[in-house]
Amino acid sequence: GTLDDVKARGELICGVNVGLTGFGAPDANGAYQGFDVALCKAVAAAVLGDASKVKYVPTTGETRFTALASGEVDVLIRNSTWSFQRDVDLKFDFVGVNYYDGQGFMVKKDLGVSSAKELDGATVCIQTGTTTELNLADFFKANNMTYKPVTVADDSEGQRQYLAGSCDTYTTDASGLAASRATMPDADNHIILPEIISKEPLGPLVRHGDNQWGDVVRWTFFALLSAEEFGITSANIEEMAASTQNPEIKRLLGMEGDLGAMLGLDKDWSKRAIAASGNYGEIFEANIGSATPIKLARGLNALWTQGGLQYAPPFR
Amino acid sequence: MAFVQDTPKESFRLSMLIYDTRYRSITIQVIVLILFLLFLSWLVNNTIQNLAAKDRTFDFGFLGARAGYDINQTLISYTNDSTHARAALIGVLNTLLSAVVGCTLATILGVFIGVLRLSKNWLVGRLMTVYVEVFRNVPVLLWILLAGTILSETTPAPSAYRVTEAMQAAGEAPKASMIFDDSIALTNRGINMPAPMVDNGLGRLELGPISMNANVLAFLIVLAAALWANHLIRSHAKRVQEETGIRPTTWWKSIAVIVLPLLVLGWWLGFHLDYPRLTKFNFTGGMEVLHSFTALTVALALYTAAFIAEIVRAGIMAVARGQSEAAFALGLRPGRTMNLIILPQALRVIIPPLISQYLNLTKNTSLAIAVSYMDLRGTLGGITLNQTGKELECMLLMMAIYLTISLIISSVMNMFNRAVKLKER
Amino acid sequence: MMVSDEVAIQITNMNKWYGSFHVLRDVNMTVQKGERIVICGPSGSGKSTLIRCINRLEEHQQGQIIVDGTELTNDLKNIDKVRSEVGMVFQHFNLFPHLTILENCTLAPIWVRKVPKKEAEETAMHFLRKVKIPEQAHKYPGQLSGGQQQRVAIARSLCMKPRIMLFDEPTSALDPEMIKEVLDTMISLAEEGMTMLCVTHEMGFAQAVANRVIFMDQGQIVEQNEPREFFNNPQSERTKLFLSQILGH
Amino acid sequence: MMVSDEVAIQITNMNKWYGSFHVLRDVNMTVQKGERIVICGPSGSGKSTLIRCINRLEEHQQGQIIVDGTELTNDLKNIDKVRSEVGMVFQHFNLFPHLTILENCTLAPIWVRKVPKKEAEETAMHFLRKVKIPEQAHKYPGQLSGGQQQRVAIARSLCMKPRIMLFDEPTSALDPEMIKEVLDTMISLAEEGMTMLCVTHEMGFAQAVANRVIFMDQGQIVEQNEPREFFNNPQSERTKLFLSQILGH
Amino acid sequence: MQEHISYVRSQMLPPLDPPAGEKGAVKWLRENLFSGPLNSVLTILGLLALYWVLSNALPWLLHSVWNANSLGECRQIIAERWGEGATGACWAMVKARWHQYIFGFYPQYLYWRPTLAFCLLFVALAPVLYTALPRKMLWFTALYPALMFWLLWGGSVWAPVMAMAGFGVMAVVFKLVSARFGVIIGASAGFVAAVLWWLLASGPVTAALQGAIPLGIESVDSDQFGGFLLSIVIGITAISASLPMGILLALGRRSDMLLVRTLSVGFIEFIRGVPLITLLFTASLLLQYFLPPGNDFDIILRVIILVTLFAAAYIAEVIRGGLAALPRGQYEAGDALGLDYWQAQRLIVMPQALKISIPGIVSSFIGLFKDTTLVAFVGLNDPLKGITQIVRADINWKGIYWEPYLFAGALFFLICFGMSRYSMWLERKLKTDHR
Ligand SMILES: Nc1ncnc2c1ncn2[C@@H]1O[C@H](COP(=O)(O)OP(=O)(O)OP(=O)(O)O)[C@@H](O)[C@H]1O
Ligand SMILES: Nc1ncnc2c1ncn2[C@@H]1O[C@H](COP(=O)(O)OP(=O)(O)OP(=O)(O)O)[C@@H](O)[C@H]1O
Ligand SMILES: [Mg+2]
Ligand SMILES: [Mg+2]
Repeated sequence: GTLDDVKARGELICGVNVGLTGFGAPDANGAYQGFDVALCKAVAAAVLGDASKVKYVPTTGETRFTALASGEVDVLIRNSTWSFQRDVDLKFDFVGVNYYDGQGFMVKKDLGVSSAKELDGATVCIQTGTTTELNLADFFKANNMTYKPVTVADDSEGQRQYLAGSCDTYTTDASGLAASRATMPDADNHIILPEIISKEPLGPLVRHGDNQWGDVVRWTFFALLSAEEFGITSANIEEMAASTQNPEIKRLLGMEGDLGAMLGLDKDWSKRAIAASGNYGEIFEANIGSATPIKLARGLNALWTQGGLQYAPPFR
Repeated sequence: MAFVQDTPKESFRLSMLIYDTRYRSITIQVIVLILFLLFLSWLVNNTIQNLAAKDRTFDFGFLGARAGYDINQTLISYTNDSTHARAALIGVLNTLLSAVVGCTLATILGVFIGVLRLSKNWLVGRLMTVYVEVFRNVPVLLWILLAGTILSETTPAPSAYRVTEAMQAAGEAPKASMIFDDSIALTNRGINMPAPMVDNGLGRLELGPISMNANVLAFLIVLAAALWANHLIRSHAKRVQEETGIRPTTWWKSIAVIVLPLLVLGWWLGFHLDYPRLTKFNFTGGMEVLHSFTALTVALALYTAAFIAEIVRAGIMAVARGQSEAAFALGLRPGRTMNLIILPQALRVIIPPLISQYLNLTKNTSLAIAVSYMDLRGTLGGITLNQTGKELECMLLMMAIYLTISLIISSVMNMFNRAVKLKER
Repeated sequence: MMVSDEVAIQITNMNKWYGSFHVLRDVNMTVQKGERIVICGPSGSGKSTLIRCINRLEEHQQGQIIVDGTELTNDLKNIDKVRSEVGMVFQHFNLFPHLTILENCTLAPIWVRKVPKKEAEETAMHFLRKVKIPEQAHKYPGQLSGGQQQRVAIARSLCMKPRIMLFDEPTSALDPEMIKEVLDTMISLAEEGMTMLCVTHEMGFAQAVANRVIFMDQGQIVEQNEPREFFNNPQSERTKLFLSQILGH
Repeated sequence: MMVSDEVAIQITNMNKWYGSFHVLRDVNMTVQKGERIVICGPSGSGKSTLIRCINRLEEHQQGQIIVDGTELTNDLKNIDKVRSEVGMVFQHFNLFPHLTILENCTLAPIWVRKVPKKEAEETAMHFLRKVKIPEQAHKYPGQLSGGQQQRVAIARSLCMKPRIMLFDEPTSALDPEMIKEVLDTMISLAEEGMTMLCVTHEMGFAQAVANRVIFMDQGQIVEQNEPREFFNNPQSERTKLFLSQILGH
Repeated sequence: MQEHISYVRSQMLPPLDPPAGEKGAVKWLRENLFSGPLNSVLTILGLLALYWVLSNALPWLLHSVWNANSLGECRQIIAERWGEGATGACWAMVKARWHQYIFGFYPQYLYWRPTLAFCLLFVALAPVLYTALPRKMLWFTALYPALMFWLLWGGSVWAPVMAMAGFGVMAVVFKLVSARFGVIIGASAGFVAAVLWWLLASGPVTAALQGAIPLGIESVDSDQFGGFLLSIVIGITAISASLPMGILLALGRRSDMLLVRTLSVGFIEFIRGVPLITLLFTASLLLQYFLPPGNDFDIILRVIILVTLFAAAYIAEVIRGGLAALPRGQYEAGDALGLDYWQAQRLIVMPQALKISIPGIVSSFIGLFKDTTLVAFVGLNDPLKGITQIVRADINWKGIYWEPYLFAGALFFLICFGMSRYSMWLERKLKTDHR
């Protein structure tokens, strides 16, 4: 299976976004950074023991699924929406949801629009090759409105057209909108409309049928979530491991039981994954959270204990 | 001699397969054929295995399914309830529209620049050289991106045309205003122009599966008749010229014969123009030429024009200098010389490379997505491919369509080329 | 052979430069109607330039050229007038390869002289018969031999019914067997009294038909005389040298 | 001049068509070793085609051609054998412009006969000396005059040490002064006893060296005879007409 | 008949200076700019166009900022220096990110490797283009592909050596077999042997040798390639690999054998009939269907393969033109001397045809080089769109449009214009035909 391939290769091949601020993009030194990229690092740390043993393959909206299906990448972590068709017809397994998103609209304030229902007749910028196109068509149809699509190839082009005024509104996942807005020179002149017209659970996916590998990615992600829940951070992990009495934390960190072995990994796998770039909350805050220019609120992505949807099954 | 004796039949030896010129070529061809078939079956076999491994099928059924997405420029009716096949057709039509308009523009521009480059005017000659070199030596993708950016960055948004109450009160004029007597609006989305409309329309004509707008049909029929009448007038003029040597002036007759019937038809159908009006977000009504189309087509035309200019220049230079001298010596004026002597000859040199430029332009329309134009690549090879995940089918179909278009263009142009070829001994 | 007293071409103190290169220096020349003049001289001496100035394929910068009463200036009308009265035959024929022989011959009459097509074709056939190739009328130039092409070129010029014919080395691009057929055509033309200026090195032709031979060198007319005198008794050293070269050859 | 009894080339009932056009009709011909044959005839009569059939640049469709004991069939080995025994000189020289004179001459010996380079160069220089241009050995063909090029072409053929030489109008693309130098070379070759077939219209050459003159018309051998008889006493009408044309010319 | 005075000029006139209108600035202006009403109008139009372009672009260019850390800072500086509302170019982005435009993500401390490979390229090309250089240098040219591969990708030195050894195997087998069974069988056997070597033997041998004598440099993955490095690598590899293929296709297209001709024509017309971008998508989407299961390799390699096929079709047409320009007599002379088909091709036809085709090959290369920007559509980091997109994803440079395009465009222009001028020079040089 893929797990053996990865181990043999000594390198994880991770399909990522070509350039989406905060989620996945190379920096000036060519090192990939971002919310999605951190998960790649965690998986690499878990499997190979080294968070830097990742090869990032940039994928476009159009090439991403083929890259995964053909085995060019081991796992695709690239804000891809979990949908029936992709899961069933395209034969992929979504192993979790690392970001709960929904499609929203951004408009300029001076347009005088306060609800998406008022967008009848508007020109809408939208990225090609995504589920958003279909959602958009459905939304306008359901509300008996018309619109003119301007189909753009990527996020930066969409933003450019929106800013230039080639379209009245830019629609994409709300996280993307927030990220875009945050970096605009005149952020206050743009508002994100309250309607979220679709569910966009974004998550890592692997090929159908390779369940062991799917489990590795899935539980690595859950380990990050659980770590946040238990207050384990990259800073205090050693200390926690040494001092904790909580049996679940012990199981999670490999002090007890043999969860690692069941996954085909060693027992420190989760410790390394968490240490790589911190727990889920740390990753969120470091890449897209309120301290960053992107300033996303946790919202749905808060832990279930704090009213969000992020919920990890028990480690037992 | 009564009969010719044939050489006695040799018995066949195996070595003849290689050393006998008659069999040798057959041997080689058979080997090539076998290798080719092996290669083909290897490909097909791999494909079947891969499809099976991925648990996919190979069928075009998805083309009949609902597309579910919208397209901004549709030459024939289309909604998101139409099928993927229809979306692909929209894409093909958009590709063809851009290719045809682009080729026409590029040809006009290219001939113009090519001729100007030969002009004695130093400044114009240099400017044209700079144009040609700059456009030829930079990737076409950059021109497309730049054209898109320039069009959307330098034109006003529709909202700039709006006069708000506050502005009215203050007596301010809007930031932008429509041109040509408030009939054409240039926004950063496109150009909104008046559209022809009729009051007493003839409805639609249903001919089996084909449904046509009867008004358009009537217009075309009248236009054809008018052109035919004009042709009669011109051939009459030609006859008169051949008989008397003097060509009667026909331009006013031509205008009358073409314009009058159309005016009558328009009056009968209740023709009027539908002017674009500013609504909440956009101009509606009238006709809109999207900037995505303009940017792609103009960028391709500008880029290709640089190549065509070089071809035209080479073609004209290939016509020997003696030809124009001979024409001058016969008393022909420079304009006539160009029309009757130089261009007909230059054309023969120009056409073959021109064909490949047309092909290139057509193929380059596949970069449309860079400026958000929905061509075949954007619909069938883009959204449809992504939504259905049928890469193999979509790509093969798309290649087949492009190939067909290319072959049609080159065979039509080749036919034309054969027709004008010089007769030699 | 008749030479009238009327002046066909009058060139006075004509000078021409190519950039700063002085090609024609102080040329003075008078050609009577019906006169047949052969111009010869070493290569580069300006023979072609002179003859091309006469129908304004080249512009002169100083002096006067009067052709058939019309002075050649920058006035387009004058140029058109002169060109339709002066026929020219080139070394390389310069037939229009995309037109048939007949079309080559009728093109200028139809478009310049506004002759009805029918009439133009009749004239053309007449002249094609005269140069002995009426049967080729519907072929294309590329399908004829060099000699035939040059005869078509002569017929084409004649179709404009010019009063003066200029020839610029009409036979020098031809094979020996073809030279004769072209010269024959030119001789028959001369016999009909056409005013002719001919640049050629065919000295036999000069002796047979020319009224006068003009010898040029370095852009100047060095010597002119009637043929017999010219060949038997050249005056200047330059001419002697030149004649010894081409006749000895 | 010696003519042996051995047969060098034997052509029996040979026919050839281009498509449906019958170019060579029932050609029968025997060439003895050491014989020198001149083939003449009007243009298009099939002379080139005949000579090109002999080293299989063209394929014949009926009849037999035996060259030096080898029958020309579709067998590649036979063709190779014949070609390495038969040298050919073309009207347009066909030297290889990208190779020096010496390389032109050594190319085939090295690659076909597998002669060591050194030896090939010595042979080449020997033959270049024979055609009197050893000093040009390191120039390129484009730098030589036509006559020199044709002599190189002859030397190039000789370097393969052929037993038979074919010439297809070797002098017709040359200026008169160069014709002589090529003919001289060919005469000296003839004097050494080389079997030669030569298509040419140089009747002086024919009279000087040929054992036999063959006259072809419309793909047939119309007449053959020894030169003196052939010129003074042609038998057929066709031949008489032809001779009157080219000799009168 | 009128009496003629025989007139002889006694002394030659000295040449006079041309009249004033014939020289100097006045003449130049009159002739070149205002020689007629039409020309004067054109001149004025030209001047207006020039003014329009300059008046729009110059202020922006003059207000350039070279030192800043983000677009916002740039805008601030421009506003400070030239007043609120002034526009200006923010070249600080280029200063900060130029290395990515040139090298992509290639490790910075290894920049010397691509640079060296690029310089050696000229050494390798020199003997091909300048026939005056010693022929021995061709050996370096032959070895260069392996050297370039090794320098760029790094890794064990044995991999390229063993790949090259495949050609050695081919040559040896060819020599041995063709001596006994003829050229055709020899060539096929050599080819089969080489393929077997590459498929079966070279891998293990490399590993073994690397184990025994570890020699190598740090390896760089192809996903770190980007920018002009990527364009140049794709362009050069594709052109040089397509050359032999193009030659074969051109010969095939001119062949008498119907089947061979049909296949060649079919291939060439197919490739030329579809847009390059569909071929790139084939590389990224379809190759996985056509190759044996489990056989997935590097996307750059796949792109190079498809681009090579693409280039081969165009090169084939260029070479076909060169072949057609060769007079028939050259083939006949080759035949008459007893050279066989391949000898004649190799010794007589190809050297001449290729020489004629050099300008065409260069312009194919320029076209291909420009087209490498399309790899952005399959997610590779081409210099125009790919890198720009990455730069724009950086918070600091979000919203910058003109500068990256102008920078990449200018570099493309320099390279392509230089090459086209060079090929024109070469064409002129070759035209003299040794005289
Ligand atoms: N367009 C031109 N520009 C500059 N110099 C020219 C031009 N045409 C001709 N010349 C020069 O003018 C001189 C005279 O040329 P012309 O063609 O009249 O000579 P010619 O006597 O006809 O020679 P030939 O016998 O070779 O035809 C020559 O030195 C020639 O180089
Ligand atoms: N490849 C060909 N295809 C068809 N017809 C041909 C071909 N080559 C020659 N012919 C025709 O065959 C006939 C004989 O040609 P060939 O070249 O042998 O004549 P020739 O006697 O050498 O004439 P010349 O003296 O003009 O060289 C001519 O009518 C010619 O048109
Ligand atoms: Mg001259
Ligand atoms: Mg012949």
